[in-house]
Amino acid sequence: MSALLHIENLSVNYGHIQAVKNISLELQNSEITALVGANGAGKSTSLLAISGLIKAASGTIRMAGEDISTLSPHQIVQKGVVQVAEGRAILTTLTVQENLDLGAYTRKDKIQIHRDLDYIFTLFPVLKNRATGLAGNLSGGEQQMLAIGRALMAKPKVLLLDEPSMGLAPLMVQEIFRVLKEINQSGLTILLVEQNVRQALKIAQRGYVLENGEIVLQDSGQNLLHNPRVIAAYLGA
Amino acid sequence: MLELQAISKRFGGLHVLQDVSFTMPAGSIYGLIGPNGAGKTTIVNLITGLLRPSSGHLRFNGKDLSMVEPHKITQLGIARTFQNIRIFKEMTLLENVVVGMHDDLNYNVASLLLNLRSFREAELQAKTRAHELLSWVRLDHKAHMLADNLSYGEQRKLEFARALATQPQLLLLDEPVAGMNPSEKTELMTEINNIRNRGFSIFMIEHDMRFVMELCDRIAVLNFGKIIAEGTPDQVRSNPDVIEAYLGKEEAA
Amino acid sequence: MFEQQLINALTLGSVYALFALGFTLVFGVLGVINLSHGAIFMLGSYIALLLVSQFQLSLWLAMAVAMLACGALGVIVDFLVLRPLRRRNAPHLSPMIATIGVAIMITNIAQGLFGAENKRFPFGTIPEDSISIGNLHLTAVQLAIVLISFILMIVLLLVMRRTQLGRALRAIAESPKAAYLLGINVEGLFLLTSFAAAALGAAAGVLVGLSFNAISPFMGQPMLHKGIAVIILGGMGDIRGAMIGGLFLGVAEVMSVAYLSSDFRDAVAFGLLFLILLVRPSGMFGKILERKA
Amino acid sequence: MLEWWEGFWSIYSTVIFGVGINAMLALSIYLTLSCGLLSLANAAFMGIGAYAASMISMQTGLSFPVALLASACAPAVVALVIGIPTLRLSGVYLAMATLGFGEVVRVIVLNLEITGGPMGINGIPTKTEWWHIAVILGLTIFVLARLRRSKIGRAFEAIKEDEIAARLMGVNVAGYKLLAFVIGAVIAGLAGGLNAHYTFTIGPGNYAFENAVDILTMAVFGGTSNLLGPLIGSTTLTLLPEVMRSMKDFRLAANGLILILVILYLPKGIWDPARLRGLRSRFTKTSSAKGS
Amino acid sequence: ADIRIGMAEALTGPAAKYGVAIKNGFTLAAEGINAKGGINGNKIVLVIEDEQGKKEEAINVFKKLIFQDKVLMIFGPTLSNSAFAADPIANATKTVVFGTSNTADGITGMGPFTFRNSVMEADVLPVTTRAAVKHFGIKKVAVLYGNDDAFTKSGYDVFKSALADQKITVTDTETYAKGDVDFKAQLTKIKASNPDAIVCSCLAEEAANIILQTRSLGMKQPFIGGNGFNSPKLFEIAKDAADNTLMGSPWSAENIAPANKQFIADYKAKFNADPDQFAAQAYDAMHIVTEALKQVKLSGNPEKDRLALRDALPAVKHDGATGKFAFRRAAPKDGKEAGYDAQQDAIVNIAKGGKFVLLK
Ligand SMILES: Nc1ncnc2c1ncn2[C@@H]1O[C@H](COP(=O)(O)OP(=O)(O)OP(=O)(O)O)[C@@H](O)[C@H]1O
Ligand SMILES: Nc1ncnc2c1ncn2[C@@H]1O[C@H](COP(=O)(O)OP(=O)(O)OP(=O)(O)O)[C@@H](O)[C@H]1O
Ligand SMILES: [Mg+2]
Ligand SMILES: [Mg+2]
Repeated sequence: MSALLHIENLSVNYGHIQAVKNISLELQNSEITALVGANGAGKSTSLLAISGLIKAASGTIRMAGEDISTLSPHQIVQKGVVQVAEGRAILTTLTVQENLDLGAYTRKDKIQIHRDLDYIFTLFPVLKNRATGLAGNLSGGEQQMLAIGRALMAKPKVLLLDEPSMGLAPLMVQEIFRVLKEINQSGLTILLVEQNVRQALKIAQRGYVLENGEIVLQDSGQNLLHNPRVIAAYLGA
Repeated sequence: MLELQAISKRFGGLHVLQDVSFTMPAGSIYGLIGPNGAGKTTIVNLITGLLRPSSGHLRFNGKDLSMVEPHKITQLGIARTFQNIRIFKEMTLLENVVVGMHDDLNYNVASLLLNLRSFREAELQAKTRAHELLSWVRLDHKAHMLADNLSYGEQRKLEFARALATQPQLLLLDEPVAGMNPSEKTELMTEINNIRNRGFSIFMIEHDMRFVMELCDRIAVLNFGKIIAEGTPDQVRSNPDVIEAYLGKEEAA
Repeated sequence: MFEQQLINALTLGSVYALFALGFTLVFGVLGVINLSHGAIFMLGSYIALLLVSQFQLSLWLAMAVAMLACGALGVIVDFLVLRPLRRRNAPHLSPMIATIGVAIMITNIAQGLFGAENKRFPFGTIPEDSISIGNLHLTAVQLAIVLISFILMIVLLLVMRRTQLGRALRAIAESPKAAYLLGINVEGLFLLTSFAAAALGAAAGVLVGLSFNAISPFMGQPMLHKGIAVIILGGMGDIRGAMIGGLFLGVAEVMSVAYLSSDFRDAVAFGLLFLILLVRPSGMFGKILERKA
Repeated sequence: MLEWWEGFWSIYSTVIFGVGINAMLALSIYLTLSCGLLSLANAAFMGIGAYAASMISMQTGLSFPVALLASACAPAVVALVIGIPTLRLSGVYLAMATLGFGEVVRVIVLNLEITGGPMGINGIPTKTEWWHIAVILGLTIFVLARLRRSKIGRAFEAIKEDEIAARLMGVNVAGYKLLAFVIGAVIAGLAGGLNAHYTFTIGPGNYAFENAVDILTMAVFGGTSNLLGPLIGSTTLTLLPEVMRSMKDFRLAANGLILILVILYLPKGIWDPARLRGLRSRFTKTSSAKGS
Repeated sequence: ADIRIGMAEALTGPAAKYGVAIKNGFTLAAEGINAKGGINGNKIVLVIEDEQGKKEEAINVFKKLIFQDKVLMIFGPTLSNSAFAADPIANATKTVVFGTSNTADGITGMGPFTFRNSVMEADVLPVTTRAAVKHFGIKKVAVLYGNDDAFTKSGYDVFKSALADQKITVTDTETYAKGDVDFKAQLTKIKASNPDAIVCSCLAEEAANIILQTRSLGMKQPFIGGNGFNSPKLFEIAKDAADNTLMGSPWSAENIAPANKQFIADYKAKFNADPDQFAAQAYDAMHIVTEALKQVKLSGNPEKDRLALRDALPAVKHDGATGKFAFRRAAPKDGKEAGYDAQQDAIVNIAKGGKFVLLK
């Protein structure tokens, strides 16, 4: 196994606030990596920097050995690094179907795209029912499903997920985690930012803990789940 | 204190709510749960006057809300937070909270223009109280930052403080702990309990079952726009319909 | 008389629509009310005029060159003015004000180069006679404008509705950030849009210059007023809306002359616009997201 | 020195009057902008004020203060009437509706006998003194500054940021929007009344589309995040053509270029407190090593 | 010493097409006069300012010219609307203001320092309509004019009363606005009213378009126009579609008086373009002022010299490019002393084969 996505000494600033300080992460091929931390720790900032939406102050990001830190966001997506961003970034004035179609924007394989669409619809039947409706009229949870579905349509090599279970009903949360595990087993590499720390660490092979923009712990998912510091801070006694 | 009577709501051909009725007693924490798209947020939108019911009645302390404008509803003592955060991003945290006190700032135009004492005192008082509210949600150290610079979870907390600033009798929370980690949830739980003990009533939508079950006095379960169960947390938790439609085996266990 | 007025309305409306197509494209994708569109429209007209009268180019070739040249100018404006503003997260009115600056510059330079008075294409550039059916009259250019604007509208509409490119453009329109996350080359498409819009503006300029014989540095200004009315009437950035809005304005103006009084032509047109907005606050085709929270 | 001043004043007094008038206009649109309303009716309101005041001065024996009062009240009444239906519109749709309103006003004035049609009203007595403008502008600034610091100013800002959230904070959104619109109309109307009484003549073309856009440009150019912006913007843009007069043929092109450059490098306008704050904090950070 | 004369015209903006022609007329005249030794040995220096066709600008420019440049007098401004704003300044400072293109009613009512050699429509249009009735045997006409412009509107007012005086029926009256390019709706309505001719108070470029569009609607009626038609532009744009158009004006390219031939030849040589009436009137105006200045002994004190010029001007008689010219005292308005209008005879022309020829 080798690291597919390699982040080294990444720092990000907002003005003179340093939100992410010199962090290094490795995403092993076909693994789920969890990134956990309190509100404001810098998780979302890190993900945005990986996707190129925020310019990093320093550090390198390598995808399969290739430096992608200077690429523009759409090129990073073309390299197979796709993100489900915080706040969902649903296109509210487009229909559900159009949102999903755009998920496959970088792909050309029409037939496979069609098959993937069917797969998304079996995963989230609501989306099929509402396919021609405006995405903005979906409920919060439905939008979250659309966001995940849309990212999967891109057939990513690395999927960055920013709190995918947010706003989802318990059954749906279980479903999402099941799906993540499933697609991971089919070879997708995932970086998972989650507040649902317990669930996240359960399915993650490895995990990082971010505090105040710095990585303070890194270990296998199982070990972190039993780490007293993690239990105290993130799992609730 | 809050009473929904046979409320229905349609969007075009979509029946989002059908004959929803329940009564929420004063001083309680009342939970509303249900699958995604069940119509929970729609109910909050109806209560706060952003939407009008297609049929049915809404009463707050006996007063019919169906024709009351949103800002008057707030003045009657109902405040809310939003599922998709809506803070005033270009204002400081402090200003965000003071906006919530809009209706309580009673000074006239003359005292405003002439900077009379009544004006200065009212403003000062409001700011002091705003600081206090921010400290409840542990954001007072950022009081003078622009709200846009907060992280997601921090924004939720700010929204919470801002809602409290309107001095509501009834606080409607739409997924208050989404995006918070377990220990933060625990913190907020204590906070909400404190608030209830100060005499507020709370109506909340939440998907986090530990949170809902521990806090709520009563819970209603909405599925496809209909109430399928109502009762104490224990009653709801063991209701097979609820397990089937919403909880799944794992959460129920 | 009614039939003739209907033809008048249709041709005038098509002129408005033609102008509005490029205008609404920029508005729809970049979210900018590009107030230099009128100046580009004017420039297109002059470039074609120059090529036809000085270099004896054929009209269609001249038109193509004018479209390319204006398209390039559109790209330059986007690159030098609008893009830096996007980068700097400028408030939404700043790009509009900047395009006023662009318009002032282009208009002034045009006046310096071409003089202030009206010019026309040389006689015989196009057939001057009108096509007459019984008592009804229509000139060839007018017919061309009607056809071209309909064809362009349909082409644009198909692109926007049916193709991945169109969806991508609409995605950008709503949220560049989301579009980036989908792997869309946002900056590239911004440039493409600016190019296409300016080229369309130039085409409109050439046709309008041909049909009304009034090419002047200031010809863009009145058109701009009407163009703004049209795109708002139709609904932000909506291609169909630009067409229908244009036709509507044409009909409103012509019919108010025909059956009320020409004194109140503009008042009727804008008054109607006012009323329509009161009934449909986002224009005729504007989407309304009902969901509030 | 005194002589120099007299010479200067006799050449430039109108320019200086213009600075004051434009400052009021920029403030009037700033007010509606600060409430999230992109209203372009200010030119029309200015016109209504100008016509009302001039007609009183020309056709009745009433004094200047009465004329000015009329220039404030007439637009206010009109704003009240059209504001109630139009202010439901948002963004550019409101801009368009208000432009449409302006156009209707222009055409009506153009076709009425009492307003002099396209000739407008000529020979209006000069009554405006520099201190009239100074006092009224000062008063405007004072009132707007006070409003900003109060719950009204906060309500405006909240409405601008998120109307729905503001409503649910107990803010009477429709009411406050109307308030901003009407006060804006009063300020613009007063500017019109004052302006008419030193330019001898007014006509329907003076309050049309271009003027509405000019007013907006002044405010945005200066910056709309606080009161100082519109003042700086209107002053710069009024003086710019005078300063550039020697450039002759390229004066307007140069104006355009300056407009672009300023917006490019200062996208939030010349006066942008956030940027200034940023500069200052960077300065203090580098000068004192502690910080953060 | 140099004689500094101010010129405030619209050199940019939509009115620039007139302003630039006017400027050309002045510079041509001034150069000619200077080349012949100036006025009593003094050279004319034109101080040229752009008033953009805006009233505020006109006021600012007037003040600058009067107080800073201390000019002897001012030519301008281009548009009547600007004149209403700026001329009071000149009168208040006792400076001669001389309009060459302001035709609106009431301009000279602004004070005794206001002069113009632009002939008022009231003197020209009745002559034209009378000639039209005789020439074409017209009984009923339709009228079209620009209603948001002081020049075209006041032209219309004069036409209206002339038509009423001469008992000509008006079948339809239509208007358009500045910047309009499509007149078909109005013309279709006019067509339905079936007039014998179309009376048009418009500027040349609009007029040309109107004529072309009239023809494209299959209408053959002749046009009757005012001063505004008097421009080579009319034929550049409309060519012989404009044939049979009647136009009255004091200036005609066909006028073979030597002064006019000289003017036209010089203008063509210098600017490589045909002159129009605006240039001709400016050209004449400069000569009129020159005649007056020849009678004045300049002291170098601007106040004194301005008064002297104002006293010398009314007596000037001139025979120039626009024919015989004299000043006529305007009737005082509201008891205020008024200035001087032009006293000139109108020549009626008819368009034939793409140019105006004298109507016999
Ligand atoms: N645009 C911004 N400008 C300035 N500071 C910002 C900005 N966005 C985020 N921050 C700050 O950067 C820090 C990290 O924010 P980030 O959004 O990455 O946190 P997070 O770990 O995702 O938190 P959460 O779990 O609440 O989403 C926070 O302190 C936040 O206040
Ligand atoms: N304006 C609207 N037009 C059409 N459909 C709507 C509209 N608003 C809501 N809906 C639909 O009504 C249903 C209920 O929505 P609502 O937001 O109340 O769900 P919810 O229970 O809050 O779900 P979640 O837990 O996901 O937030 C959803 O299916 C949603 O798509
Ligand atoms: Mg986050
Ligand atoms: Mg919801």
